[in-house]
Amino acid sequence: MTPPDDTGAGGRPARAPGARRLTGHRLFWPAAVLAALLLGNVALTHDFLAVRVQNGHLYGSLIDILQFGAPLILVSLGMTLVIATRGIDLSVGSTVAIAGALACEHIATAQDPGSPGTVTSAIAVALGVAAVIGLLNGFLVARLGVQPIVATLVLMVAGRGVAQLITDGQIISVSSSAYKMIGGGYWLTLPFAVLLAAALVAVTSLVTRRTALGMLIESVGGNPVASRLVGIRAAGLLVMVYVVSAVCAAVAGLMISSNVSSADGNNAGLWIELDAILAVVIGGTALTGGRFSLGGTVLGALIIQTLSTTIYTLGVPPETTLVFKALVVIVVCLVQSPAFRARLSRRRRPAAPDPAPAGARRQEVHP
Amino acid sequence: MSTTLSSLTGPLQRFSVRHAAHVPLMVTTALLIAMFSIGSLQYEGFFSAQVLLNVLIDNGFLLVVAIGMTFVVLTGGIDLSVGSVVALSTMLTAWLVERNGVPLALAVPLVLLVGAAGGALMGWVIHTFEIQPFIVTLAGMFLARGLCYMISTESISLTDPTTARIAQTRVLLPGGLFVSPAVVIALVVLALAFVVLHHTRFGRTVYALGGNESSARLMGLPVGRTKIAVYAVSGLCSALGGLLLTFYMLSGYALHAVGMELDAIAAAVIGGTLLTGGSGFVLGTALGVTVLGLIQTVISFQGTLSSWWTRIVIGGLLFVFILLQRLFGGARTAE
Amino acid sequence: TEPATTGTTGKGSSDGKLVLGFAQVGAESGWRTANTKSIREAAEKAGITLKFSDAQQKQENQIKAIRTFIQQKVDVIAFSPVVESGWDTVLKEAKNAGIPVILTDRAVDSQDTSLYRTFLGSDFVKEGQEAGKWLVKEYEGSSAPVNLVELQGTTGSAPANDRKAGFADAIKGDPKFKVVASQTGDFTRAKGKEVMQAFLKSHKDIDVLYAHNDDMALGAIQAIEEAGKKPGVDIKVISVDGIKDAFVAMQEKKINVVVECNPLLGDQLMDLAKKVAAGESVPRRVEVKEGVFTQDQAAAALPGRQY
Amino acid sequence: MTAPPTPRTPPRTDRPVLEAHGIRKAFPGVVALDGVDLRLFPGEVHALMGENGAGKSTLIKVLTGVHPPDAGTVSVDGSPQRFTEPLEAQHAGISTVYQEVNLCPNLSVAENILIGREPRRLGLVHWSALHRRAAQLITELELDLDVRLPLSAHSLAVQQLVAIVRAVDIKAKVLVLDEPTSSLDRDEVAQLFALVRRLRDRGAAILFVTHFLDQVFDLCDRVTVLRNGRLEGEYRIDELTPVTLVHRMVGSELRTLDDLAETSHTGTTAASESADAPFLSARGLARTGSIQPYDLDIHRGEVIGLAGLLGSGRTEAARLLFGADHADGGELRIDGERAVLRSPRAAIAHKIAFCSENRKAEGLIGELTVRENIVLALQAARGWTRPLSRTRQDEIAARWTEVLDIRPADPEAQVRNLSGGNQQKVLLARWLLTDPELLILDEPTRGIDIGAKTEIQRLVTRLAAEGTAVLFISAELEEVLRLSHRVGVLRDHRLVATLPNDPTLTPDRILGTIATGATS
Ligand SMILES: Nc1ncnc2c1ncn2[C@@H]1O[C@H](COP(=O)(O)OP(=O)(O)OP(=O)(O)O)[C@@H](O)[C@H]1O
Ligand SMILES: Nc1ncnc2c1ncn2[C@@H]1O[C@H](COP(=O)(O)OP(=O)(O)OP(=O)(O)O)[C@@H](O)[C@H]1O
Ligand SMILES: [Mg+2]
Ligand SMILES: [Mg+2]
Repeated sequence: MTPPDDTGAGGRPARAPGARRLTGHRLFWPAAVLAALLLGNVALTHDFLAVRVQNGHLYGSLIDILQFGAPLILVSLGMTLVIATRGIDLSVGSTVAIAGALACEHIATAQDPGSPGTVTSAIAVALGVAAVIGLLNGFLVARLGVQPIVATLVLMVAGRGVAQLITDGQIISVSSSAYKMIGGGYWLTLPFAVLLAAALVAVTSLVTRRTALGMLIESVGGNPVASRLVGIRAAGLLVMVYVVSAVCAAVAGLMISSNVSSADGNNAGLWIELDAILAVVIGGTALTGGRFSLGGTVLGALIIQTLSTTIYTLGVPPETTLVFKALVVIVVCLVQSPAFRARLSRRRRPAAPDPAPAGARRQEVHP
Repeated sequence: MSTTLSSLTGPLQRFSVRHAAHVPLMVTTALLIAMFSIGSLQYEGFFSAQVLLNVLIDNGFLLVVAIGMTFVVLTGGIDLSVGSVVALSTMLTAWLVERNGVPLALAVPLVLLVGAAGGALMGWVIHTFEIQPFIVTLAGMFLARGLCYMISTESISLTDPTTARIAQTRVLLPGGLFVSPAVVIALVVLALAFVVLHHTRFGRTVYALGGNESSARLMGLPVGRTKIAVYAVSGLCSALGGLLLTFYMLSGYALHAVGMELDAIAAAVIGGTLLTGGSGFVLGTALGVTVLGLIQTVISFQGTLSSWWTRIVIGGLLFVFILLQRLFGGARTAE
Repeated sequence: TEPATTGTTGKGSSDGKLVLGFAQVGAESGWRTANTKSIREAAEKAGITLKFSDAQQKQENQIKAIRTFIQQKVDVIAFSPVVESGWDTVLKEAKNAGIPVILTDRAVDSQDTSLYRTFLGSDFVKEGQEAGKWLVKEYEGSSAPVNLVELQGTTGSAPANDRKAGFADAIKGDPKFKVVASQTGDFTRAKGKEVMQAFLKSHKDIDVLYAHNDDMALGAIQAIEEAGKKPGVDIKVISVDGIKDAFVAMQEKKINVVVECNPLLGDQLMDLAKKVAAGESVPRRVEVKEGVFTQDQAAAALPGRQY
Repeated sequence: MTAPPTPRTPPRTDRPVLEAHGIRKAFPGVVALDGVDLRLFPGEVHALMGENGAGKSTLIKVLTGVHPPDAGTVSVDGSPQRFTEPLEAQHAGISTVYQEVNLCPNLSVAENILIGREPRRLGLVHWSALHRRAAQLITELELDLDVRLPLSAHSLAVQQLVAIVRAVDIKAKVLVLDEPTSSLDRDEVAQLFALVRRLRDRGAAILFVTHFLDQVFDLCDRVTVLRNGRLEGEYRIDELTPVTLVHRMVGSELRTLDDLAETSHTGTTAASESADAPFLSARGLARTGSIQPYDLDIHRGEVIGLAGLLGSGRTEAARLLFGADHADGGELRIDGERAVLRSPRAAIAHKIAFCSENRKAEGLIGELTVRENIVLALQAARGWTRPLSRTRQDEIAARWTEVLDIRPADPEAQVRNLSGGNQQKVLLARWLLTDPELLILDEPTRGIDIGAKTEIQRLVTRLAAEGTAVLFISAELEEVLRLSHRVGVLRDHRLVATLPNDPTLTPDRILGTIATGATS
């Protein structure tokens, strides 16, 4: 997974004029892909982009994409930071399930399920437990030096069991309008989940980019040895990103369970870690750590959610869904690959005068 | 001028430097033995060689798949497609043999070819377009599973009596013990992989690639070829694992081996292979597979756990295992 | 065929109790959990030692579990196959070890019928057919086209395949029924809601929803309500399983009909296990009691629902 | 660009073994090479000279297939070639040591030397033959290493030698060496030169990049000079003097070579300072397996040089003072207080800075920008909650880019795209910025051109004059002598002597001390 660091391919154009600067922007290609997907939908379903007001809130496919995409955005958000440190967090799916289960269990057994107090304490419990999960992951990775993938695998496996233990293997339904607000409610005509996700993204980017946190994380991910010698407290940072990741996943878990007013220990957040990692990678953050892009991650998550919605709207039969998804993923990553684009443009443009006659090349090579 | 470090690095130290990488292996083995002993004390019928052999019988296909994964992980890559390729191989075999009457002797090489070619294709894309292996193999994972569904959403049984006979053949060992032919195949693959990784130029290039890819390129090693080959090996191993699974289950099914990629990665990593590449042993992977299998066996023997406690205990045992592994073999802490 | 019933009681346990090894599919749904619970409670009541193993929805894990049961020399093995095929090898090992096998919940397609003693369970195809039959009856007499959407279970899983096939079979005679969209909802509420929401955007005139299980139906109902329509009236809802929440929804007139798939087969299983272990002959196939519930029956049935 | 006044070398009778013509290579934002020609004849040692960032390494990478050129031709033995992989260049008989050590740290020394052409038997690697062969090659350079140890167990200088051994082994027509001597001692350099001469006499062509003028005059026959990515000219070495050569490289009246003399000083100030309590004092500080117990006092305003042979333990002694490795014996006092340095962070809190010799692995964060790399240590010390404002960062980056003449002067360039020498400057800037009380410089002038070297030496002198304590490690004894007040001499991982730098202290005396291991 080591990117070749001695070739110029990875370099960002420093000063490219006009269109070059635009296409050179790291968010350009993910954004282009998202736009293309949306336009493709419009071509097939004409009112795909139409948004109207219904029951006092906005209604339409775009709103659905945002609303269902919100949990994925959150999980990917935390995942981005973890990946930036060269880590990976497989336990987010389980954390999603645990958070939903804890909150719903708390509300379902409370005297007054609808009261804001109950909901607040439910949220507090869920986030608190998530923080503990994050601490445990962080401890294993930062203090014991366990490889992140195994460290978080432990909680990925056990966590889902814990979620089921909390729900006793059942699906816990709750009826609490206050709780419903988190994932299914509307505020200022917009889904509350979307606003919440947007707020968390904004806070995270502010905290990482306005403080030195982002740079230090990138440094630890980019070169751990050098970071230690520069005096960065890597252990603290690592623990922090795993906690952030778990808490983000927990908020996502609250959203998901709130949206359907029930907690499903077994299925909530199943495989969301893969989608989240995919979103991060599509967004331009490398799994090898270092530079990360929160904006890219949000775009990546939206691409994935749009793709799902597209599949439902197009009526792609379930048997072919995966093939379709595979093709889109391939196209997305090819489009994003500078090497691919370079090849394409080389082919399209008349080849630069090649001083070496093609045939002469091999002959001369000495054994 | 003659450098002087030899005066300092005494034989003992040299030994420890040279064999530092083996320590985790030994620790893992010791922990495995401990786990087996505890199981034997705890459960009736556990202390028997057949229990261990059953771990192999039930995980032979996983071992083969994990070996392929080890190649990829050693170069610093990852292959998420293995589980789906396993499923595709079972499906393809069953479909060819059952629905199309292709003789088994033809179907088997065909399936192996499909697996290897698929892997090579992914490797080619990864190398040529410099795309992260994670996405490319994830796409491969979707594609292979999707192809399974396109063949059929139902499971296809292999009803051919020869196939059944092969599947039910038991290789008898002294002492009334037995293993399946799949175990023999898996062990042969293991031995082959060991030789390839440690005693061929290709294998050493795999390690070099994992050590530092750009250096490997500057050293004039065939980076592209090796990368493609590694994914081809992984694809081939997955296809072979799929064939073993086909015989194990006597059926092809699109939902076989869901999540096996994680098991394979976990086995390799528990066995001491670094996910960042360049360090690890294929024998460690075999130990890793055994660890995972033994944990499952212990839980089956326990037999009173509810579904959720099953998961919690699997996670807990894994946790204890890696914790002990770190404590006793923690020479290579990532600082 | 007379299987080798050398199974003498008490091999696997020291206190002379009958030992039953049960390999469960997993705990993927409330239905499954109720199934497990029923079996556990029944075993306790019947004085049978239960060795329970959870396969987390994977066939290979179930096979492994059966193998450890053989290793532990249990008296009877029972399991709910994840899929129909692929059991011959391990069942043969059980047979060679002289351990009788009972299938629950779903059959296997083995040619060699001596590999298991009896089958206790439901018929998913029949459930789909029941759902279809209700629909055909509901629209009897009208000739206006009926637009259906279908929420399928996990792609490739047996209940999804069978319930789809049974339903399609029941409605195929009448061209007015048209399935306008069919997509998997993975048997979960969240997915059910998400997919239904997309259906509602892309198809303006949906008349009927057929969901392969209650959870997806319950999720879809929320989507229908959020789209400003009335589930059960504007869009008729047909569902399978019969969990308590579905009965509640039925009572609120949001679901029109639920085809029951009964998970509570513990007692019947224990009976069979005892008989099989004792070498008594048992019927090859035992059906569990299941019904079709409509809205007017919901209120009456609700208090009796255990899961 | 004006044509060089000096006439070109008279054309030889034999044709060049390697010829490049009109090479152009642009990276996004930078034109690294523009119309560069190069000719290499069999049996010559050809120097490639230029300032940091002039394009030397890029030219080498173009010649050997690492980078495809944007324009121009490369021909070998008169026939045009288009290498797309270093492998192809190797097959064509071009063997290269690139500037940074490019080997695999996880493999053994022997494998690093021979991988790709290891001896085989029945298709399998013949391990014992491999080890034997590697050991033999190592001894040819008069090195003594356990070739079975992983490369990462060896110091950077050893790794560099291993890279050379690897390249030399190939029966190469052309050997390209990009700054192979930058962290080597005299002796290794002498060994290397002997080897290079042997190869030359065998008819190989050697392309040699270095910033050491004396080495060029010592070894080379001809020289090609690059300036700002353009060809300045090709000269016979006997046509040039050091001053004219520098003039060609720099292009203008240089900040003269003679400046160097001015910066040198003898231990006059040291005597007065040493009366004070030392800033740092180590007593019996040791680490098993890496350095024997040693005593060392460093006063404010004092420059202490460390001298020793390759692998004598200079780096390892210094790492203990920075907490980079954990000392397992002895004690350390800082300003009279006992201090236990558990991590570099603790040392930094005591205002100690350590500039590592291994900039690629231990220094820079390749992906980050020049600006970020420069402010990193300062920022880490402040903690993430107290960020340096962007304006502050920009100011800092601009200032240090100018002071150290980092090129390109673009603080937003990714540091991994900088030339080796410029990377080194970034690393220096990072630590100078933290305003340390004790500055540990491990080979700070590695790969730095003469102009910048003078600048850095001047900086060190100035810092010391302002009261900073400096520990200066360099493979170049002259440099150590020029700057230090006292010189610590290491041998076999033991500090054998600390010599005051009075006029009697000469490189030869230090070498004598190293040889005998006794204070003289
Ligand atoms: N991959 C790259 N991407 C962008 N710019 C690059 C890249 N490689 C080199 N450069 C730029 O090309 C120019 C020439 O660099 P090069 O490494 O060839 O210099 P050099 O002469 O070897 O210097 P030094 O003496 O410091 O090693 C520099 O300005 C450098 O920043
Ligand atoms: N873990 C280790 N095992 C064996 N030898 C080691 C180990 N670590 C370091 N060494 C050896 O100890 C020697 C001391 O290294 P150090 O870097 O301190 O030397 P130095 O004096 O700075 O010389 P230079 O940097 O020029 O090689 C190195 O040559 C290295 O080979
Ligand atoms: Mg250079
Ligand atoms: Mg050193």
